[in-house]
Amino acid sequence: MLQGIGSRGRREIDARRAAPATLTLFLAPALLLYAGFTIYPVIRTFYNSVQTIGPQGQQHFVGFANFSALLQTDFVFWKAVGNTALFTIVATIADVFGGLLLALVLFARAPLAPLLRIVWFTPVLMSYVVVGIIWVWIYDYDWGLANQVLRAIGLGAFEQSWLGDPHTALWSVMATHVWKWLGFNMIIFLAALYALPGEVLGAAELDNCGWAAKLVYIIIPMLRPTVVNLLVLSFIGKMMVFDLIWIMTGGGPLWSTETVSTYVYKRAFDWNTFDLGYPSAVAVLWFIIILAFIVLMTRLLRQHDRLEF
Amino acid sequence: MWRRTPLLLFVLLYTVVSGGPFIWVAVMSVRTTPEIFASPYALPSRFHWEKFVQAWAHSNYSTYFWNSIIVVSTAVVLITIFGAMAAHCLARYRFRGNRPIRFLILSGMILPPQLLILSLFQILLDYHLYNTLTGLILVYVAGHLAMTVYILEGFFAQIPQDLFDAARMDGYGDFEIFWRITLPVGAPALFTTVTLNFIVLWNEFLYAVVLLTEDDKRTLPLGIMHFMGSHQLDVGMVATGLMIAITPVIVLYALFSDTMIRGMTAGAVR
Amino acid sequence: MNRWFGLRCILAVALLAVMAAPRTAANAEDVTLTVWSHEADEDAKVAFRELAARNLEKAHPGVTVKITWFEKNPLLAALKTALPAGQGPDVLYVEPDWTEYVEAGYLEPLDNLVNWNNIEPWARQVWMHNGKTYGIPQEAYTNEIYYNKDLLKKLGVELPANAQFTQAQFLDLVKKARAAGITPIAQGVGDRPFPGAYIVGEALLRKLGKDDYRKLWTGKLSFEDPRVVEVFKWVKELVDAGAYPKNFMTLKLGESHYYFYTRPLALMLPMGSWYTGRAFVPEDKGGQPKDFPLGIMQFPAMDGGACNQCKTSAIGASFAINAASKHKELAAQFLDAMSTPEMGKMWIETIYLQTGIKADVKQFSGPHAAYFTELMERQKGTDYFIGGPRDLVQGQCKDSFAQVTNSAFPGGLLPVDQAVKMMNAACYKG
Amino acid sequence: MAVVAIDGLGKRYPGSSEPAVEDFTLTIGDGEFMVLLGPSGCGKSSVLRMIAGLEPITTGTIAIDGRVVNQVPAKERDIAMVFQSYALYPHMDVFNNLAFGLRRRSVPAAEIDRRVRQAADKLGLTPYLRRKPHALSGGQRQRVALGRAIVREPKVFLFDEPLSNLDAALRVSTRNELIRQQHEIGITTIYVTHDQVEAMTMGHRICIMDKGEVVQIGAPLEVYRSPANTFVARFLGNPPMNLVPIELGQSSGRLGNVDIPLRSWSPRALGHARTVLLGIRPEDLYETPPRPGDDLVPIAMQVSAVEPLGAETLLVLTLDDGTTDIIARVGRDTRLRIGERATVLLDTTAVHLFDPTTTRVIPRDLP
Repeated sequence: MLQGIGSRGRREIDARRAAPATLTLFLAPALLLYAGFTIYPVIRTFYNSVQTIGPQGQQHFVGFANFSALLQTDFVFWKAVGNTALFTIVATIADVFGGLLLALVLFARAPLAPLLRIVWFTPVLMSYVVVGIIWVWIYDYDWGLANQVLRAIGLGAFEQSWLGDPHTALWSVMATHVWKWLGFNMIIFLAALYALPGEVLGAAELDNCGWAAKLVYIIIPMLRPTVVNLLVLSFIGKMMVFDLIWIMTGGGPLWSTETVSTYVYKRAFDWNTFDLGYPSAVAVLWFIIILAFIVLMTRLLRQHDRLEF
Repeated sequence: MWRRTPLLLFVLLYTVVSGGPFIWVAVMSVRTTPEIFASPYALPSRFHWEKFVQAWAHSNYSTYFWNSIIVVSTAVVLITIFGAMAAHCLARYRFRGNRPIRFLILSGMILPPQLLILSLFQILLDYHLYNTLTGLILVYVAGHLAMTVYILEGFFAQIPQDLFDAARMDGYGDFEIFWRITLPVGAPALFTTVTLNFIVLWNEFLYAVVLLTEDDKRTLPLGIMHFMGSHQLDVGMVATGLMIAITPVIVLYALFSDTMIRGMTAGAVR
Repeated sequence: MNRWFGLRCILAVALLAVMAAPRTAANAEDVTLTVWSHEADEDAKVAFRELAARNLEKAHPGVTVKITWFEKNPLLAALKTALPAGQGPDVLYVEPDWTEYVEAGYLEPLDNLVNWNNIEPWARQVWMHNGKTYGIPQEAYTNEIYYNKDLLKKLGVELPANAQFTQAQFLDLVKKARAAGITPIAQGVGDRPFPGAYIVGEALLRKLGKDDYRKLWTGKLSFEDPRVVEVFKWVKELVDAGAYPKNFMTLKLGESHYYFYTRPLALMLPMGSWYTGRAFVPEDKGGQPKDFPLGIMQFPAMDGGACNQCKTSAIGASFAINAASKHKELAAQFLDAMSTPEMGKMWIETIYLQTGIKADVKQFSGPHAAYFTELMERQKGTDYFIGGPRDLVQGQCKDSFAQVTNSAFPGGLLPVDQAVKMMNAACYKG
Repeated sequence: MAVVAIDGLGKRYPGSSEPAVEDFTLTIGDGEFMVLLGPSGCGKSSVLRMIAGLEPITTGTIAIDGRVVNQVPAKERDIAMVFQSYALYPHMDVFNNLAFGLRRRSVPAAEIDRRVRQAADKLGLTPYLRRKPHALSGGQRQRVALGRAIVREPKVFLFDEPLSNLDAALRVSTRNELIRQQHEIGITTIYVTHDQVEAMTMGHRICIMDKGEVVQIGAPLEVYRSPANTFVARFLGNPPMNLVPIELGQSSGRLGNVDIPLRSWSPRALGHARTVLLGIRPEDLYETPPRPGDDLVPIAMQVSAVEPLGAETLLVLTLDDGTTDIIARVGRDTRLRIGERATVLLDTTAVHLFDPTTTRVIPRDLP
């Protein structure tokens, strides 16, 4: 697998090639761990997905029965797919561009920027468990901060049972998730902004370029790689959203916040069954959907934007 | 000056929104649960510092804390080194198998961990690593390698080839180049992954609960769960536990955020 | 790096060093019996089980009983991964609706292992599957409606002698309370898949009678049965009359207790009689105020109800032995140590809750004696249905029970016909 | 100190049909400053990287001091290279950038210190030894890159367009600095550039490359004066040599309506060609006769542009056919204006002739 082209001597001379032994040494620790603790479990999961696993681990091959049940009759799964897609797309965009906005505010020499950099980052440091609890209180109908503020500023008509109403629950959880991760994106963007060559911004100044124009024509294009990569990271993070939803709504009300991850967990641990086959099938199908999506995206974008923090 | 008013308003508003909940938790950590329930947003009438002592002494918090330090720091160090090695190799060398290996590692990013845990558990048993900190560390490392390799590989690929050529001509071999060029020049990306991995692992819960069953081996997030019972939600103690868990992270961040940002930018390759 | 960098590093290391105090090393023992138990947060139950453990250790030198305390969800996650791999503790906490553990063969039949003379036969019955008993019941409870006597008086309503309102009276009571600005029923489903179903569940039991009630939850009776629809319609009237608080969907179990007895106060709280686990703790731990006028009433009688004296009684916390355990005999002795009459008495006296252990409660005394007396009073003439709906429903039906019957329907999100249709789709197999 | 002998060197990248370098043969003498000159993509950098040991060699050999180094890894060739991007280690200060290459070669610490300080002193870098590269100006970075090569005291210096990232003024001063340094140290140097001024001013010899092949090797002025083909003719010199097709007559060629005598070429040299390319450098066209003599031919043309450069003025003149432009470099005090008709004098002794099909020069064969 690690064969280079040509003789041993040639390889040492080529700056972009290395001896198989060198490559192996570089890759081995990561690959071994990865093989043992990720690939192997994945294979077991794929294998599980075509089985029904009964009492004491007796397995029955069921072929694609799990999958056809999933595709044909499991309305919760499809609801979960829809919710996850909505959550992923909206929250990712809000997260990345919100983070950019915050970074720009700090970059524009807002007062107390060093302090704000810490304060604005605190949500990132809190665990989901605590964030979840706090925000359930904030969204509480009676004494939650959200409704109290609305009432205080005379918008009492807009008060909501934020997490209790299927129309607002997903959006409310989404807002909390974005709130938690904005600070992270902000820091990455801030570093990228500071890394921008000063001359470029200076030149724009000379061209009598306004802030908005500078942003649209200079800063954003130069931050493109950072934007793209934060979008990817964010996308993957949101796609697997679990903890926060599990704590805040448990997927309810009426499956309006059910995501694929919560559904998998529910089917694996919360149903009266030890059958791992079905939840494995859910996970496998989901994996395939995402993989197809990502391959499609790469085909569409076809560019080599890579990380530059 | 008036032009800046909207900016200042925004800054003020977002500061309240982002820092408010943390301040709220901090305040609750020195109030008792009945006080909190009676008036959730009030300031403490009396500071109940003894709650910290109680959490620390009675609830095994010192053990949890120590375990968390061991597990998280070991895992983060291993993830960073192994991840950087693999990323360096994938970004720097052309070889057959480069793309498949990259694809293999990166596709690991999109696996839901809720499911992997079932087979992981059985595998840990096979390896006799169940209910050990070592097992948890290895699972953490494997679980976060993909994302780390992804971030680092992207960054390393941006380091100009000339730097490596120069080092090669200066007489350095592959491993020395990795150690003396890639790692220091890649520091900004390493900062990013270390921060991200540290935060995520410090709060990790699902693997910890399933893979560790002895109280003496539990980590901090499980300790906090201690106060979040099914019947009694001891809000005050949850807040206290959270403050114990979060304070070191915030202090570290406050001490180093400056260095971190400077590191991220100063080392950047132009 | 500036010149403060070194100082910062020293500060950082010092901080970690101070916080990471040295931990104590565990010593080696001859035999260690491992126990995984839920209810880590209930001091009285923790004390109860730890006492049993210490008693066993005293009786068997060289034996150590190590109880690991979990919350429920973590416990489930740990068990569901450990047991299929032939691992897990020697003794585990179980509840009767966890039938999958029995079916999968992970639990050791206890019939010849433990001393059944100390256990109530009806409670043992709950754990019987195909003639074998798999769990030893510890906690027993009945479904009750707790109410605030002062508030009831304030509304000018008198509790009937049998402590049971009729269907119409109950609806009227809800309307009166709402009109007086009092929340009628403090209930929330923020963290539990069952509290929202108390009213509708008990109403169905009384309306249908025990047999049809069982059929309903096991998929043999349609939810479109007119009696079922009638009950749903009545509950919908309650909901529309504002029976539940506005934050019903997110209110957590603990918070609903607090809502009921401290702030902002509510008229009623339907709850299992394990209500005490939360309420009878010191007030500064979130317990019920000392002089709270707590009363207990029966769930309302249904018009044309087949069994208005019926009531759900169920077994909660139970313990079982892992079939893969290497110390089954010892494990059984630990189960026995928790089930002596003395321990049964201690259970009632310290936890104020019924138990499956045979215990003499006639000489019962203590700070909450009056409460327990009233609880016993409400059991007179009762026809028990053993087990709650969640012990009976399976799979998709269980999920729909949590989402529809427990949450969306009492939360006012669904009309009767839709709720019935959704439940039928998920549960009815006929 | 070394002789670098390159013999029949070839390079073909996988997946590419055209070879990047083909049959490249060149010997660089001990202490010689050799410039590889050519447009981008001509293969000069590939040659340099093959010498450095950063690229495998497809065919041919490279020998340093008689030892074939084809299979010797870069780190053992004892060659230092200055990169176009400088490739300074961004995380090390200037001192460590300079010392990095020595540490690996187990030079004693005191010796490292001495050599680094000496080099820094020579290059005026002493005040910046503790600075990181990002805090240096472009010129300073360039000098660090140079210093890094100098302290190594290697057998061979390689330069890969080291001045192309500098602004014009700095480029001139750094160029002079480089010439001085190389002269002092006297290490064999191979210098790659696409800038003909650098090539002309710096190299002892220039090797001009085009499309992977050597076109001409020689001392700068020699190459300038007698280009081997039209490519060299146009590549060297600014503005480049004028190339005009002319009809051949009897020992003369017709340019517009003027006969240019071609006495230095025998009919045999011109062969059967009817048309050849006449090459004349702009500085060989005069407004006023520089000397008496009959070898200046007047040509009358339309002035279509005047570009005063200060020291001199460039005239763009158009032949009467209306399509052919000829550039002349005349004195700064010319009074010619656009649209006027001017007569310039062509120095027939400075004329080159090229074969239009092969582009090769047609050498003079008569005295």
